[in-house]
Parts: sequence; C-alpha cells; structure tokens
Amino acid sequence: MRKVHLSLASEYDNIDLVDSVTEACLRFAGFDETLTEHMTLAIREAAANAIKHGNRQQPEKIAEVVFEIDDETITVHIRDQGEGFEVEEVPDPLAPENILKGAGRGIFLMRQLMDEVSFAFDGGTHVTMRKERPVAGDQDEAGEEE
Amino acid sequence: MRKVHLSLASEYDNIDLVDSVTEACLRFAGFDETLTEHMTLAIREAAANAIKHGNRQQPEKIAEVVFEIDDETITVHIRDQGEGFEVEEVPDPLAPENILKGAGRGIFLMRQLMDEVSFAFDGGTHVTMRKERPVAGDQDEAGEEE
Amino acid sequence: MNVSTRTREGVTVVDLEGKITIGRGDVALRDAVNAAIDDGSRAVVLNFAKVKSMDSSGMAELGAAYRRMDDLGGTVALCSVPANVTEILRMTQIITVFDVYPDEDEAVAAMSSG
Amino acid sequence: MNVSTRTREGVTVVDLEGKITIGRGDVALRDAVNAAIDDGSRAVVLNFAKVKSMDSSGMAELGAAYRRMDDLGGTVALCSVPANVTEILRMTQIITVFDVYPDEDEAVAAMSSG
Ligand SMILES: Nc1ncnc2c1ncn2[C@@H]1O[C@H](COP(=O)(O)OP(=O)(O)O)[C@@H](O)[C@H]1O
Ligand SMILES: Nc1ncnc2c1ncn2[C@@H]1O[C@H](COP(=O)(O)OP(=O)(O)O)[C@@H](O)[C@H]1O
Repeated sequence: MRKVHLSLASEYDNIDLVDSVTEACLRFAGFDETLTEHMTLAIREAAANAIKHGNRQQPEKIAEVVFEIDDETITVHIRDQGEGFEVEEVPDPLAPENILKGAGRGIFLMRQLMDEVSFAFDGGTHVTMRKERPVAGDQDEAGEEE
Repeated sequence: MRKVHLSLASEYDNIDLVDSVTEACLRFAGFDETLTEHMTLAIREAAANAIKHGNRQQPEKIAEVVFEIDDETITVHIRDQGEGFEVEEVPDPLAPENILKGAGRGIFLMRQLMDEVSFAFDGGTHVTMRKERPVAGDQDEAGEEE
Repeated sequence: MNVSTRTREGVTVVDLEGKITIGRGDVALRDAVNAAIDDGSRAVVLNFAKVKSMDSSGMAELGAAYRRMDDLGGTVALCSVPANVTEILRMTQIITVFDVYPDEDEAVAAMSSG
Repeated sequence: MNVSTRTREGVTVVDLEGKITIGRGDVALRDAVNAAIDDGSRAVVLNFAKVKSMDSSGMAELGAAYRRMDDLGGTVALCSVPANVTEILRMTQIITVFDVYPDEDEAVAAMSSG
C-alpha cells in the first residue's frame, strides 16, 4: 500500500507542488520521461479545473490529489468542493470552430494521456484517472535511481 | 494550506518514495540543493525507524509521513503503529565506544539537520520535525522552476 | 516562466522560457503579445526554444493571441518548438492554425519579407 | 545501488554507485566486503566516487566492515568521497576511524606498499 494525498488551498501556485509530487510518484512507479510528462499534464489539468472551475480559487476551499500506487496500476483522484458540471456538455475541442478557443481541451488531454478517466459528483467533482505501470523489471530500477 | 500525506506499507523500498516526495516538497518550498539533501536524510531516517523499529517491517502496518508547508515553515510528521521507545535511553553516537556502532546515529542526524525535532507517543511513535523556509523572494522562483 | 521581447527586421520576437501554464505563464504570454500589439507590431514570432511545458491554459492564450492579431490583420507565428511541446500542440490540433518555423532566422526572414 | 569489485596490486577495490541506504545499498556493501574477506583480502578500498547518498544504515555497515576487517588484522579504507557524503560522515564522526584517500591511485599505492 502506497498512498500520497495532497490537500491544497485553491491557489494556482499550488499546482507547481502537484507537478513536483506527481513527478516524484511517477518516477518511483517506473514511468519513463515521456509518460511522466504526459501524465503530469493530465493530472495538472484536473487539478487546475478543481481550483479554477470547482473551487473558483477560493483559498479556503480545498483541492485534493491522491495517488494510489499499486504494483500494476497508478490511480489518481482529484477532488474539489465545487458544484460539479455536465461532462456530456463539454464542447469538443477538435471541432473546427473550437480549435482556437479554450473549452474542452483540459478534459480532452486527460482522456488522451491516461488509460482511463471518469467523473463522479459527491459534494464536489471527483475525477479518477488510471494508468498501468511499466513492467516490473524496470520499476525497481527506476524506483531505486530516485 | 498545503499538506502532503504519505501512507505506506512498512517496506524498505517505499522509503525511495519518501525520498522523492520529500525532494518535491522541499524544492517547491524553495530549499537549495544542500538543505534539500540534508532534510531528505533526516526525514528518511525517521521513516526508516518507523518501518524498522516501529512497525518491524510488517507490511500491513502503515508508516505515515506528512508535510505541512506553511509560508514560513515546513513541518514534517512521521508516524508508526509500533510500541514506542525511550528517547532518553538512545546512546550517544559520538561517544568513542559508539563511533563504529549503529545505535543513535539516526536520531542524532535528525537533530543535526532539522531546526526542531520532537517525539511523542500516541498509539505509536510520532516524530515531528520543523525547518524554516528560505526567505520569500527565493521560494517563488524555486517553486516555479520545478 | 520568463518572457522577453526583441525586434528583428520589423518582426517582434518574444522569447518564452519555462512553463506556459495556468496562473503565471499564460498571463505572461498574453501580456507580451498584447504589449507588442499596443506597440503597433503586426508580426510576432513566439520563440519556444526554452519552453519546458504547456497546459490547456497556455494553449488557450496561444489561440487568443492568434485571434486578436488576426482581427488586426497581423500574424503570430511559432519557432523552435521542442519536440515534447509540439506533441501536445498536435494532440489538441491548435498547432495547425499557426505557421511554425524550425528556427528564429527562418521565421524572421519569412515574416519580414511577407 | 550497484557494487562491483576489482583487484589492483593486491588491493581489493570496491566500486560503490548510488545510494548506500537501508534495505539494499547497506546489504550490498556488507556482501561486497564479506566476499572480499572470504576471498582472503585484507586490504579493501571502498571507492565512493559514484556514491550519491548514505544514511545511518549505510554508516552502520561501514562501521561493521571496518570492525570485521580490523579483527582480522586487515584494513578498509575509503577513496574519492564526494563532498556531500564527506559532510555527513564527518557529522557522525565515523569518518575519523578510516584512512581516506583523495583518489584510488593514492589509496592503492599506500595500501599495496603497506
Ligand atoms: N472540477 C470542475 N468543476 C466544475 N466544472 C468543471 C470542472 N472541470 C471541468 N469543468 C467544466 O468543464 C469545462 C471544460 O473543462 P476543460 O476541458 O478542462 O477546459 P477548460 O478548463 O479550458 O474550460 C470547463 O470549462 C468547466 O465548465
Ligand atoms: N519509531 C521507532 N519505534 C521504536 N523504536 C525506535 C523508533 N525510532 C527509534 N527507535 C529506537 O531508538 C534507537 C535509535 O534510533 P536511531 O538513532 O535511528 O539509530 P538506529 O536506527 O541505527 O538504531 C533505535 O535503535 C530504536 O531502539
């Protein structure tokens, strides 16, 4: 059992801490540089949404990021204390009229960069992401290098 | 508010995750490389004691490491589910007869490398360490570099 | 994130360095492009050589910069985009609207003559 | 942690690389010194050039190695210890019991003639 649980005031600067801790967890879990960069982006997008859209940057509201590192999988939970939203209504960022706009790109990136992404709403938005860890032989080495 | 809470099965390999997450937190908090290395060692010593002496490497027992990063201070809590010990009875590792032995060196290093170290016992050992963060100007930059 | 602006042969070159991400990098990018526009520039090259990473907020600012300049009849182009950043910009397809040059010299040559 | 062992002019050189820390590095150090002793070596140089860090378990093994060899009338010395590791070894004073050489050549020269 390995769990890393961040609880953060809803300030953008704290996303740098999410980035750093994400990189630490992913290197330990044996992900290579490219995968680490991609997954760090996916997790940052969810954390940014929690702080921006969910908690509306109210610093007394807490954004949480939880890493569960099992032997085969890493699961990441991102939670806020906001009002939730309709995932189905998020625009398609690849539609020609949206390419130059912002909306939908964050969730699109999460889905592109992780194996599995799901949304739930329980007193706030709860995003769950999963990614399979690289095979065992590599993991130990990478963990040890750290 | 910034809190990073690790919950770990009592296996030595998990100390590498403690190291990585510690480095992530300390860089975010603006500590330079030397201070980061020193504090990482102090925290590793406490985590190793929690796993070895406290939880006796029983993987179902959980070792916890919690970082609280305030604007001025970083506080680290290390907790285990063991039987505790008498801090006063730990031998002095600098006594000539102890220089080549093991005992006492971990706690000695914690005290040398952190500003403040205290021990409490509440259903296990609870080590609390504190260190002042570098001045504000440097912090932001270092946090952003990450 | 550090941003600095130079002029070469009538082309505004904006050097971006670090993370173009929510809260700081995206704002710095917006401010730099807006300042160039306010100074009358209608040809801006964003030099990505030292960009480490970019998130959706950075990309949103990139799109907004393009649109603002386009409305004024000007151009925003990119140069020296690192492979990892190119990959993300391709994923979201935002890169397709920009002229992308392999290096700054080519960008400036193309835009100053254009 | 990687450990490998060579012989130079009758001196056993143990190259240590990585973290000499609880659970792996400390065990690897112990095994390497014990193997050298079992092979009949009475002069071991631990080459620290590539050691990244060390914790109290690593230092405990260092002390144990010294004692075991000392009981047999042999010597364990250190060479090429990086500044950051030297600092920690000084803090706990364990470094005071060892001969410490700036580089491997000096260590081998001193120990093969001794
Ligand atoms: N945690 C959240 N709480 C509330 N609304 C959210 C949350 N995450 C996403 N959203 C909504 O979904 C939309 C799309 O999110 P995203 O794809 O990340 O793009 P962007 O954040 O750039 O708008 C947001 O504009 C917002 O309306
Ligand atoms: N978390 C703990 N639970 C139980 N005993 C502990 C704990 N931490 C330290 N101790 C006791 O204190 C002693 C000294 O610890 P330390 O200075 O770290 O040296 P070492 O771990 O090398 O013995 C240990 O040998 C052990 O008896």
